[in-house]
Amino acid sequence: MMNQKTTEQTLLSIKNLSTYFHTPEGVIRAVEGVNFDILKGACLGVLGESGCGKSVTALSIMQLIPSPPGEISSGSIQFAGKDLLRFSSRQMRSIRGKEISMIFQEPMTSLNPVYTVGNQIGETYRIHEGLDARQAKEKSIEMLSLVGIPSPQKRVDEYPHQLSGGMRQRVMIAMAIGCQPKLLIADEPTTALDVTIQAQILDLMAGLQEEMGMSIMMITHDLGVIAEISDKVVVMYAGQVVEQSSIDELFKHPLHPYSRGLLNSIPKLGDKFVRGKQPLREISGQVPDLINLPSGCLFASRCPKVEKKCLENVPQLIEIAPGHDVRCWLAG
Amino acid sequence: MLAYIIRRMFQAVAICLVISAMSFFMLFLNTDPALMLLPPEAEVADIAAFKKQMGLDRPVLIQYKDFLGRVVFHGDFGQSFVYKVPAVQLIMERFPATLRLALAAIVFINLVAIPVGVISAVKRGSFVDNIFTFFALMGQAMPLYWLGIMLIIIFGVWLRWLPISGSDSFAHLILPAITLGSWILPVNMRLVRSGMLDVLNKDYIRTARAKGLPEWLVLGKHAFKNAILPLVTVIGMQLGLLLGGAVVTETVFAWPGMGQLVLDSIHMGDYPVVQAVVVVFAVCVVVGNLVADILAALIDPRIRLN
Amino acid sequence: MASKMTDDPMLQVEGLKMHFPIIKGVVRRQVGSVFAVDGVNFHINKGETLGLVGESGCGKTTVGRCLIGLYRSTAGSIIFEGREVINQSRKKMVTLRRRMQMIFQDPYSSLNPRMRVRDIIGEVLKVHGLVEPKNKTQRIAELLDQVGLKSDFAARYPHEFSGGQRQRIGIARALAMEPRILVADEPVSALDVSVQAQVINLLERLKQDLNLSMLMISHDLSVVEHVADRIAVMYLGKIVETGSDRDLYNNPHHPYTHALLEAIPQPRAGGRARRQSRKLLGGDVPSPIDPPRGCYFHPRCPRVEDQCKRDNPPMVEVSPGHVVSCFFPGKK
Amino acid sequence: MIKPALSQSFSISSHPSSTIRTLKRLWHLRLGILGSLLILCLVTTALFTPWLAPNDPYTQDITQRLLPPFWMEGSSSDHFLGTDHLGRDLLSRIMYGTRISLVIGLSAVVLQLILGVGLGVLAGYYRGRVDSAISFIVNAMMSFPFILLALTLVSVLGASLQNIIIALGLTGWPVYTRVTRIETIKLNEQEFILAAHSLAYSSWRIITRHVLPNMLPTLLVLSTVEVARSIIRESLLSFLGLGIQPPTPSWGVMLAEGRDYMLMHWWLAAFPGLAIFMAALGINLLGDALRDYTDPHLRKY
Repeated sequence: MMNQKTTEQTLLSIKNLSTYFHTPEGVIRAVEGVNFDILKGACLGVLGESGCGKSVTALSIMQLIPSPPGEISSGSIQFAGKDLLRFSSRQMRSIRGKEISMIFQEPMTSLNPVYTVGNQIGETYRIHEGLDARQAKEKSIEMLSLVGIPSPQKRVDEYPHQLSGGMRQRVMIAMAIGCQPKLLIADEPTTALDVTIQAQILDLMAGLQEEMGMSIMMITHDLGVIAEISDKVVVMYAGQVVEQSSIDELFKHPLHPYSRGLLNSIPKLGDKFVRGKQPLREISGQVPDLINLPSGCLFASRCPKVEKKCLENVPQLIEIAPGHDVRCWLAG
Repeated sequence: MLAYIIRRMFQAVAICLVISAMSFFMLFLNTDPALMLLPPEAEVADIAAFKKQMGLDRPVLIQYKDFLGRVVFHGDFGQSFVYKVPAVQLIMERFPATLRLALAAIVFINLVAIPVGVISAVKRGSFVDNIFTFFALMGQAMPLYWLGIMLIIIFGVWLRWLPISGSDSFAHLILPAITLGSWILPVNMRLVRSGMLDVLNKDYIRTARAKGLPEWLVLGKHAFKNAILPLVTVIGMQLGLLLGGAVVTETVFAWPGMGQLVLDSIHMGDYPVVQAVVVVFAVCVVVGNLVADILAALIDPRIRLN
Repeated sequence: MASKMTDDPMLQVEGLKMHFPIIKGVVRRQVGSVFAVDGVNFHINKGETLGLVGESGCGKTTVGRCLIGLYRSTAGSIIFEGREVINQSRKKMVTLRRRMQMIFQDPYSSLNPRMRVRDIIGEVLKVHGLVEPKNKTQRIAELLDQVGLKSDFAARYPHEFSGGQRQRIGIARALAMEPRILVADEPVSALDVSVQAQVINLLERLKQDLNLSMLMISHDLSVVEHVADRIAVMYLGKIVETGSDRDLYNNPHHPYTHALLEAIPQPRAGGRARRQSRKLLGGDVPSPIDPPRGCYFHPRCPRVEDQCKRDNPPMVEVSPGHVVSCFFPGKK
Repeated sequence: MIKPALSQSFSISSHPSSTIRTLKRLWHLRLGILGSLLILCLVTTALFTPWLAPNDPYTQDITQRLLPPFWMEGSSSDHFLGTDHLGRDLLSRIMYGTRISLVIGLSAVVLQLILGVGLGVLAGYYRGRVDSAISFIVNAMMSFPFILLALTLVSVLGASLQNIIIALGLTGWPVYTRVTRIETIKLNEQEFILAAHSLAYSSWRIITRHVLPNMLPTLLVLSTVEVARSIIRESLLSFLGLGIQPPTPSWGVMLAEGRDYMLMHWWLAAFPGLAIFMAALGINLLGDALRDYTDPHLRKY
């Protein structure tokens, strides 16, 4: 059991969260029994491929799941000691953008093309802090310079299409951190950006995190990005958490065959000069259909070490080593 | 922005020219206005004399050049063959009433289409949405002149609520405007609906919600302005269609616009009048489009600043 | 592997330029150009893979499309198998370029959704009369087998396949032309991480088995480095550095290559420390419409001197086969 | 149609719940079925009118003029929907009118398709000056009142069935051009078209095998709706006296004749109009159902 101290440090605690989508083809079990905590001031990486449920988890926290057809069918989301899932929509609105903020993958489309940057950043202040238009604009300029946008007085009156992709993502960040949120959820914030710009944005986020003491939930499919920014990592596969550990532990001792497969399947810079060129180790097959999930372990059909019990029984997420949880019959 | 508008104006003028040329040459396809206008027993010599008098015996291209020169520099379309007065005068006496009807219809259309379309989109799949959609389908299937007649029968003859002809008061405007508007209304309603649905799926709407904005701000500020864009660009185009529709509506409601005059002129091959009508319409259409373009540019900075 | 390569250029590109006109204003006249590709030289030897790497908008895709003949290049020469393929009649160009085929980025849009797999591949065979009609079915089965698909997939439509499988179909279509060079334009970037390895390995295997040459275009230096024998780095329409994979990784001479290598996040433990210690490349890529004077890279370059702002840097051969376009190559 | 990745089907949008969705599907299905039934009636009537119609549409009988429909006082059992001012049977005339409307609606659409799709593909595929020129004409024609153009054309060519079809065809094609052009441009950005170019397929092959088949659903929906529109337009021309000429039983002609009697004998105008309305509604309902079915974006919900 958790001791008193860790509970105090926990900012967000997700317990047994399941989010389903009811479609004509059947029920999509996008997120199934997900548990994890985000500590105060820490960065949690959520790693997974498209369709693994990482974004749906984030949207569930924000309660931005389109409903219908989406539905948070069970679980609890404790944020600063209160269950967000019991909040009214009005209470939730006062949380969004103020206590918990979110930035998205596509900075191109995530900003409204017909309003100025200043208008869109200032809006947060007008809504959550009751500032008037002039004060909001001043604050916006302040935020723009904080996120490293040159000549913010000029940029504040520009429209999104006049900015580069990296600039837009900075604007998104300025918008998100304006009210000093306790948690910033970043859903693939650098995927649409070039590597040199990605490096800038990651540095910016890490810097802001330190300065403001906020927590970050970093959602990405990129193992490199997660290595650079997060303290702890949660690996998701087909709607479930399959592995959870500190970041270095994951790279040194990956325990779940999926995590291991993922690590081995990507080319790593310089590896071929150290070990000689070898073919990449593929993960065979595909992600299971979330509507007709197989019984037993969801990774069984792709697992190189699959055994009979994997096909029959669902493994649970268990702590194998201190702070290292795995959902696998064969681990440990 | 300025270059954009200037370019649009050039295009507008070009469109006017093309339309005037189209209307001019179409009349020469195979009619001979002289034969139409003179009594059937007219002698060949009479016909020739008439042609000479009206300038119809010269080559077509020369006639067009003259026509263009007169129109552009003097606003002169020539004398009506039938009424023997300048065609422009005939048109200008009646045009304001037609324009009034068309503008009334535009106001009616969009006052109804925008809220209905927005509600339909926001409540997609609901009972209200289905009802609106069904009415839109019905509206599109309804010939407008028939609707006019039915409205006259129901509200004018049976219920006696509204006047059925003339243009003396605001009440006179109601039935014709509804009749004329019902034709375009479903189109615009569906345009607003689909525009709104489209926008509601955009990432920036998710961003707005993630900021904690109340739903009325999300819809009213972030969605609406984007959703309305496609509508703004078609309203200009619709002015032309409505002017055409007005001609028909007027004949049903005896509205004192150019309706009957236009139909009679076409019937009788009174082509100075037809040409004048066509060009006046073209100018309206072009001005309408220009206004729509400017409106669109004002709403959308991507047009304005590029 | 290296023994199979001969120094016999299969493809020789000299001074390739592709300028797209910008048409604007009241009278629609050309007011400028997008200098998408602005003087590019490279060659590919028989059996060799050249990696072309660069960030979005650097012109790498345009280079590929010029090679294939999708764009009519503004200037330069492309010599393929000893013959000039630019400025030929359409008919001649078709025959000359037949043995240079492209693999596209997006497996979801690169296959005609209304055609069955057998028609997608069969059409190629039919149009170019590559097999006797009676042998068509067999040839299709062969091609599918080559890319690791079952021959009974031939009767299916593209939407019945996963992204990885669709990419295989695209590769089979290219192979139907019996190419000598494959131009692979971001062949894995639209795929899930766990599937990328499958496609990369397939391309490598095909290259070996069929003794193909390959131009691998990608924004992902890790992928490029894994597959390529030599690498060319592009920035703003120009190649700034070309060299063997080893030279480029161990001994990058151009400051941009250097920054690129630094910026790529590594999927290894200790990522945070690495991020904090690296030097960042500031700013954004300038617009290819109005590239800076002198060296295109100078506004972002940490080594910038006055000369860089004035003159175009020359191509310097720092070691055999390792060419850099910089006034101060190698200086850290 | 294609579901690239699960995450994409999770896009933010308010999907209806399962019950409402089922109801909506049924609703649309029902409307589609209603539309199909209406069209079935229309086609059956058109094909078998001579055997179905109770009376000859041209036979006049002054003694039986202006009879009301069957439920009203003074109606005759021979004339189900009453008679017109010349004593002709209204129902029979409406039934014969079906043929004219359908023939004109379908032929006009075929003509529009040939002209409009051809020009649209040219504009979208070749772009450049060809596109500018075609788009310019389309814009000019689309912003100009159709009625004036069609009326003038008919008055110039002379009012006959054939000329009405020509007039409707010549004025109706710009919609197709606009839609086809945009679709072609969208398709041209797809990589499979690029692939076709890189495989050195001829333009003819690319257009006929790769571009056109991929816009068939759109064209099908559009054409359906345009049949309805053409029927309404024909009736309008006839109503204004420049279309089908009396005594031929066109719905528009009947409406025009009925209008003079609308104050006392409303059914003379009401029933032909109702016929147009039902025909157009049926076709539109079917078109709407087709759109929902073919539009992958809508079908997802």
